[in-house]
Amino acid sequence: MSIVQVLFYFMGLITLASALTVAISKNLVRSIFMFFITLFALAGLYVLALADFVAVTQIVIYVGGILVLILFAFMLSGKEALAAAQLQSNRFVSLSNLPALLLALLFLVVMINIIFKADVSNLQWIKEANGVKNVIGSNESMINNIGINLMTRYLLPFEAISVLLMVALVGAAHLSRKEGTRV
Amino acid sequence: MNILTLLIFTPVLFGLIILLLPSSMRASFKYITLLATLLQLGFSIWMYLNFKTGASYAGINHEEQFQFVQKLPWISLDLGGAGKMQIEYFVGIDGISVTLLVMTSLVLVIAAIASWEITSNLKGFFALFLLLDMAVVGVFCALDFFLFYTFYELMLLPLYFLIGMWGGARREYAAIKFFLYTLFGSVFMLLVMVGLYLSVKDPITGNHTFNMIQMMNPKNYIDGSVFSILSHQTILGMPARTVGFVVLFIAFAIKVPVVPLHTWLPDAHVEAPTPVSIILAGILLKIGGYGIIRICTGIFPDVAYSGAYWLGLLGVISILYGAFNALAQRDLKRMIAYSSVSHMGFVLLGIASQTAEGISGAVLQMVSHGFLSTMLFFLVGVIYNRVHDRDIYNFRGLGTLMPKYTVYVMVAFFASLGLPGFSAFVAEAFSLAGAFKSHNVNGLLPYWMAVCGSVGILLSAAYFLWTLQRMFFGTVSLKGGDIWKIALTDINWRETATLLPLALIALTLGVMPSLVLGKINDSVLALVQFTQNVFHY
Amino acid sequence: MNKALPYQDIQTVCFAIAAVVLPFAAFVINFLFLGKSKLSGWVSTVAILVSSILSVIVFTRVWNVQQIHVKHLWFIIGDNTLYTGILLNNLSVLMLGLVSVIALPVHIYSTAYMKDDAGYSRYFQYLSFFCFSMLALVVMDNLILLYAFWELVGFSSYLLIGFWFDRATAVQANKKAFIINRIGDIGLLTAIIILFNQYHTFDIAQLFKDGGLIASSTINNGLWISGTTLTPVVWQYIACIGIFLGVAAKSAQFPLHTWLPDAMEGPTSVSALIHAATMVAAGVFLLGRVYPLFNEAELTTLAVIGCFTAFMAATIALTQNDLKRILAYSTISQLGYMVMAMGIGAYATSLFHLVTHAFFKCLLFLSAGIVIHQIKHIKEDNHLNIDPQDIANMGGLRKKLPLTFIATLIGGLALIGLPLTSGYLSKEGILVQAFEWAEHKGSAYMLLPVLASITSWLTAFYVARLILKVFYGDMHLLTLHPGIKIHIGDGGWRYKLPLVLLSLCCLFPLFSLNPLSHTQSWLLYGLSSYKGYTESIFEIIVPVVVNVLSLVVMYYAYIIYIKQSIWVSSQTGLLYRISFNEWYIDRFYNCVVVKFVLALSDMTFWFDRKVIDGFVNLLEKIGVFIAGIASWCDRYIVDGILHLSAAIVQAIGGFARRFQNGKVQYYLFSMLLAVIVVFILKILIWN
Amino acid sequence: MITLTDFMIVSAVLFCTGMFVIISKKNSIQILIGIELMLNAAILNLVAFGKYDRINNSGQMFALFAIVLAAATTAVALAIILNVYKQYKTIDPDKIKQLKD
Amino acid sequence: MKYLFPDISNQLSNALGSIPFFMPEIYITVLFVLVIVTDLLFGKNSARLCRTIACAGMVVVIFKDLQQFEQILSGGHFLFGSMLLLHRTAIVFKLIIDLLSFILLLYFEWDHRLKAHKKGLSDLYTIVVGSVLGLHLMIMAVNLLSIYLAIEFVSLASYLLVAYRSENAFSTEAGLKYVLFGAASSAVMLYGISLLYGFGGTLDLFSGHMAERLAQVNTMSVSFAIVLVLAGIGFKLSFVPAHFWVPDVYEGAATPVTAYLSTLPKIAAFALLVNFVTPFVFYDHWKGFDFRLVLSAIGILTMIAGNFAAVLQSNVKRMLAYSGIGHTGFALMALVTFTPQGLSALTYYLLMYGLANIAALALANYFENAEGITDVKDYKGLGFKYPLASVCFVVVLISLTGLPVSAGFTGKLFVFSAVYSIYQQNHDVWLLALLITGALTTVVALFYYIKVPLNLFLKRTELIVSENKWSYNLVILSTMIAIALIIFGIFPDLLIKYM
Repeated sequence: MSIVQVLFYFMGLITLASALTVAISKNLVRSIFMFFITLFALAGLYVLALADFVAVTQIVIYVGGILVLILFAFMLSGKEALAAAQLQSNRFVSLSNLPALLLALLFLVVMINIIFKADVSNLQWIKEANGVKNVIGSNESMINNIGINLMTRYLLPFEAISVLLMVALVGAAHLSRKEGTRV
Repeated sequence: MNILTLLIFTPVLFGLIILLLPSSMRASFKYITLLATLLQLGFSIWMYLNFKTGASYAGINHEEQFQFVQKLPWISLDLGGAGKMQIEYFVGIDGISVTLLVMTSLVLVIAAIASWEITSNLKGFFALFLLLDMAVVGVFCALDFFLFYTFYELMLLPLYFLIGMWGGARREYAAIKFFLYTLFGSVFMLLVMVGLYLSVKDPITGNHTFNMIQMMNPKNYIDGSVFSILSHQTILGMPARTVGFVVLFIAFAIKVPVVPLHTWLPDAHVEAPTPVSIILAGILLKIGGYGIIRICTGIFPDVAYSGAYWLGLLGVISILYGAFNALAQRDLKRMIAYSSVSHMGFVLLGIASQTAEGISGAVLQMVSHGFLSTMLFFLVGVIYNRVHDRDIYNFRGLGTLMPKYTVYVMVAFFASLGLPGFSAFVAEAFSLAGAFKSHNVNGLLPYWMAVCGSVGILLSAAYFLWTLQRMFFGTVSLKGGDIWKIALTDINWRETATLLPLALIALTLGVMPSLVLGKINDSVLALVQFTQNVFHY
Repeated sequence: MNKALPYQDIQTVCFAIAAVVLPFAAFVINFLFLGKSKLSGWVSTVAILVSSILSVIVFTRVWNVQQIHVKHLWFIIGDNTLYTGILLNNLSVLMLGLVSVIALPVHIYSTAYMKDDAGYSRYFQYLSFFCFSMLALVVMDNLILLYAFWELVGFSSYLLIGFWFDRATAVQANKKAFIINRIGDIGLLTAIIILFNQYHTFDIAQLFKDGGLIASSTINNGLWISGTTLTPVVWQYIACIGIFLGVAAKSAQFPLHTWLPDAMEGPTSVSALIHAATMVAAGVFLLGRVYPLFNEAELTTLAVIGCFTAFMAATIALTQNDLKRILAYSTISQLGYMVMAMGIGAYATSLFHLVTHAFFKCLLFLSAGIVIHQIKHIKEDNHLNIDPQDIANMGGLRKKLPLTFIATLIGGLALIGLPLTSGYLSKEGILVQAFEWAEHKGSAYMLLPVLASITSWLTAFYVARLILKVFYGDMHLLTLHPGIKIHIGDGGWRYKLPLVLLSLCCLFPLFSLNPLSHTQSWLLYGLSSYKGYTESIFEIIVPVVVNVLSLVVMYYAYIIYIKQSIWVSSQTGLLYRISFNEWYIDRFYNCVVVKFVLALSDMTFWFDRKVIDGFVNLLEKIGVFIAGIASWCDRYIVDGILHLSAAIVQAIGGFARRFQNGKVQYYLFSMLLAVIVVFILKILIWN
Repeated sequence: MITLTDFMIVSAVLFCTGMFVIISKKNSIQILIGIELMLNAAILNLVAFGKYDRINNSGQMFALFAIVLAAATTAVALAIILNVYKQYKTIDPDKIKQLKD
Repeated sequence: MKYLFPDISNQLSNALGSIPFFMPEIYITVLFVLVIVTDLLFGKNSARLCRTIACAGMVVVIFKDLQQFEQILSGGHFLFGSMLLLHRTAIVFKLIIDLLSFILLLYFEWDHRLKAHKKGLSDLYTIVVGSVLGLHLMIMAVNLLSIYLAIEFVSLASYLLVAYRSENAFSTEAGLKYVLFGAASSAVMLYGISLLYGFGGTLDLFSGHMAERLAQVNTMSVSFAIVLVLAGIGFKLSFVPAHFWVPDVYEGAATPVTAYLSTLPKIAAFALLVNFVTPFVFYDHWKGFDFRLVLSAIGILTMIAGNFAAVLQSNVKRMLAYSGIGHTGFALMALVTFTPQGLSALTYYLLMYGLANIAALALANYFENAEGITDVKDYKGLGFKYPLASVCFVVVLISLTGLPVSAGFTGKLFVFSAVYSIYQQNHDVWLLALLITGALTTVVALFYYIKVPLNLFLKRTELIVSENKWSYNLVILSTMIAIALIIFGIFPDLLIKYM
């Protein structure tokens, strides 16, 4: 078992454990914090999957952007929301959660099943990729590659998403601003 | 300008005029409508007089034998791999349609006169009336299935509003019931129509076509298509052609109406205003019968042949069941509505026999019932307009109060119950004769059906006479007392002008059935020939 | 189709057509122009007068001379061509003459009888229409037209029975009459359709002539074969049954006779014409038209039914008190005779009896009409609350109404069948042939003529009773209501003339020069092959026995009703001479016969009322009941299915809507669950 | 060597956890977090497979786009949640059900 | 890193070469920028100006769309490295979208409630114009990335539109439900996409590798992935079981927004679905996931659920929402033929549905404006007060029901005949079931559509004289649509020959 593997299992464990804590935590603040941990652990996993740029983006956007946004929203919604959040059932298995739990387990069973059925390591295309060395090496940096692709092959999505973000910006601003005033 | 096209679209033209006129001129609407219907009557009479008879004008399954034909391309779409969609504006008439057309035009005139009683929202009423007019006339002329279907469906909506807006107390229920019932039939008819269209190819152009005449020729069916005679396809385990026939039959049977698809009829009739009742009973029901002859037996002669027994059975059941129900009614209009069910049963029985006598009888019965039911409903309208009541038990001794009215009632009743001298007698007698004969000619119907059918004649005597006895004879005794007595005046000139022609026509047709039979005979013979020959292909 | 007929024949045909159409013309004129005018009576009368003259001319030209058949294309249906035409042969011209000749006095009589009625014109419209239908009925050459007029006759009868339509009983009666007639019509129609199916034609001449289609068809191995058409033989029976139903309804045969007594609700003159002389005879006429259709067994059945009807009706007539009802039952009884005669093969005699009966029964009714009319006068003058038709109220009228009395007497005697009357000729003919027939067929069949003879005696009894009660003795009304004023008389010439005319026609000279031998009547020789059986002893015995016993019975009636005592009667001769036995016979008469007959009469009447009428009512009830069920089915089952489907739609809609509880998480849960469950199910089904 | 299967199992568990969260939690923000968990599960998959797609870099590119889109969606969602809070004074979706059949 | 350099010029020239085929979208982008700039410059009072610019711009875009017909005479074009596929059907879809969005842009302002929105409508136009770009992308997307991006694009815009009236509780609630449901669906879909990518190794659906490689993987796994993707698409199409959000959201959103939601994203999503299934259906060795079966089953369920549930509704918008679900099911029927004929029937049907539905909602809006009513029971007797609008409503509903002579009927006819001709070839019982369900639900549809004319004309009530806030614009718009529906009903070949 290489160090990479150990790291992977460690990260994976942290990810899942924190995610589960998010799921069972009755405290909203705690669950947001645990979510924070999950995201970091995931970033670590991305690194292990040799996607360093993605990992960085994950941290910058998610941790820096989304999480802060969530916290702000949480703050803005005031004490009542906090109080209401405290009230919800603490137990992982409770009657009201039971259907959700069963559904999640059902999905899990099916998904594990299909993952093994698919036998992903022996997929045709992965073999081909291995054959033509179309595999990212562990010491390669993908940043340049991503940059070039973003400007050539993925030019359209790149441009489109800018419009999308603009729309989101306009819309979100519209929704959040007070009536009759401009941002 | 083709005369049929003129006939079909004249009312729409007048309808548009009515729509465009300001409401302040509402008093003129009824005259405009009457003018439109009279014009139509003129056209149809002209056609009747110029209609050529003879074996070479038989029609049915020969396109060139139809008369007053107009054929224009209408919708023609290139569908790529699936060939071209060929929908034509194709109208024409043969012997079977011409008599029904004349009947229809006349009934429409009567209905227009009966519309005098309408007082509210005249513009809407007459516009819808004329739209309906176009649709019903169109149905009898259309030879393209798509066109037929269009007209067929187009009838629904005006009727819905006519019943629903100007009807009686439970008009909403009646209107919706009518609408849903008939739509139920026609939606599935649409499926079969599409199936037929995809199964048939025009031999000349090679396109799929909606042409009904070409659908009648087994050679035009593509091998292996759903409705091909030779390929014996199945739908859900049943022979496809049988399914097609049954679906179409149900659609038309709802219109006829055949028991047990009839319950819309009493409700619709009872709630409808008089002119609409007249159109319903006088024309709409005939469209069902016409559809069964032209489309069900025309396009699926083989199934009509093998399923004749069940058709006949349904006919007999309708005759008896309708009659018994009529016997049980208290509402005069309802009783007449059920009597329609019973009388239209003869039509089905006659058609099922697939003998010349039976089919001629059926067509004659349709024409005759067209006039007689119009008369009956008009008569009910007369009394209803005066006192707003129709309960048989609430009247007695009307014969003393309204002698002329009573005379017309008696004429209508006795004509309906098949008194010789009136048209219904010849029609019913030959429907039954055809039904009886069919066992020897083609072995389709057992003898007992005809015998049971004749019991229906007896029952019709029972309920009509009972009504006469209860309502018209005896000493005067009215529920509404003296107020009614004053209100119940004898019929006026307008009503007489309506009733007299109807009575005379019923009489004329009874004495000279050749007026109808002479025109239809070639077509009927051709149809019989056609259904007999279907297995020789 | 009209081959070149000789001019003479064309003229004859034209006369016949004119004879038929004239009453119709009168009807039309009355209907359109003479709404309320008293002129209408005369228009009709003149029409029927001319018509009867023409009929007689036609009669003389055709009778025993030739058969004329002309036809004209009516319409084509399918491969069949229908003709309308008239067939003049002995039978039809006889009927033509009879109907118009009988109708004439009735018309004249009616102008007086109905003169005060509000519906005077309407009455003559109906009457003319009836004459037209009836005349047309007898001359038509094809079954479908025959049927048409057959129904029209019934229809006009319906109109006339319900002439006073504001009377509930009249309306009830006419409805009953029409519906029972309809039953017969349906039978007839079915029969016609069967015949059409079998022979592909409606033409009477083709069907029923000697060596015609009927004659050339055979029954073999349970199949009825004619030409290429094979039909199970049962349909031949059904055709016969259908025709019999038609006959039974129209001619009031058991079990469809109950409408006739009720039909007396119509004006008496109508009863005279329609319900005694003409229309009810149409059934017998029809039998005559289609005679070749029946085979031996069917004829025998016919005879049995006829005989039974005759007997039953006679017993009922014994005890009736309503003047017109007695006559009505007697009509039924006589019609029974005719049908029986048809059944036993006495075709000609049957028709002979039809003719004679028409005259004397018409006469009787007209006389009864006068009587009733006069009693009504008394009633109205004195404001009494009595039934003017009840013979219990009458009595001693012979002095007040002498002509009526004589006419009634003649008619009555003819009805009984005493010598010198026309009735004797025809009735004895039937009885004699019945005996001969029975002898020929075997002893068991003897019951039939015996019963017929008994009926004859019963007839004698009730006729005697009627005449005695009405015309003899004292006026019961006077004893009941002393002090009433009575101013009555025979009436004007319009009453008298018809009576005289008809009375003359009821005597023997019109039919046979020999008043005692029915075999010599010219009528019989004109009608078909009267073969007769071997000259037998019955020719002599039967008339003698029957008539003598009839006289005895009449005398007995006299004793009962005039002397009011049987004890008295025993002293006056005949029975007294054989003293001991006399007592025994008396007692026998009294205890057994009279009681038995009375009981029988009561029973049959009860049977008639309760069972047959009850049966008819029951049928009506059943009809109404079925109607109720049908209506119920309609409302709850057929419509119920509709409502059920609406409910199903709502249920499904409700189910689909249940998920819409507004909770977004629930939506998500539902969606995801649906996805996964369907996926799992699909996997499971796959493997 | 970390196999792809390992990545996928982690992602599957993460996905199911997210699913559990979105269905069971009574707070809109937590639901949003659940959705992010699901998205991240998918991104993990993409990234893991992206290793074998060096030239096109599809997996990683997709992951980047997905992250950005998630951010945009979250922003919009939070704006809406804040509005809801203003109107209803709660962010429990179960309590916000004026619109229903 | 070096290995990409030789490719750059190729890629760039590819991207540049795609631009001529991308003109409508570029115009939309420019339009978007114009509108947003106007919005920013003129503030919240700029709504009218924004609207004018947007409408004028849409006209130009439509012209640009039309010009594209000439560009694809030789067949379809892949744009931007197979991100998009431009072909005939796509152009038709784009035209439909642009036409409908033009109508909608006109229409937004006519809703009194939306107009009264304090924050102004200029942002709304910005969002709508932006979303049209998303819709265009959606129609042409043939790459999993572009598909996902386009769907998110449109969804995002839709969330904003639904929640637009932030001061209104219903609107916000609808927005919340929509965004939560939508985001979850898209997460599910993304997971499905990630699996597809994992199993197929490419994002490009039309590269030829995708179907080929997926066919070699365990069918169960692939099916699972496809099911998840379909769930995401289903959210946009609102078919069963991803339809639960529809009634609530439609009811809560402003009526013109409902009109937007019920037409544009749905129509574009159909184009997307077509693009998504095409590589699989036309790959000869495709096995495992039977698209026809699944989509047929979904179609049947959708028709039943939508139409039957609508029967019980009395809120007009809710009713139309359910009926919209039913129409989705019906359109799916055309889709499962997988033939050009079916496709043209689909486009025709969708256009007619779109027009009719917009008109229906516009009329509902009209009554809402005039009388402040949303419940069909309150329509009682209004037919005599507002005759023209009521008659139009009837015509539009006829078209939605599919009765002659209306465009809805011809649409239905085309769909039926397309399905039938396939049925005739393969006797697939599912197709038959679809046909029967389609016919049956038409009758059911009448059950609820008829409530409107029933209340308008048949029920009588004493007319309460109230102040009429007539919106002539709405009536004119819906009258024009109604007339168009009838004309296309009588002469459908005016239109369908282009489809």
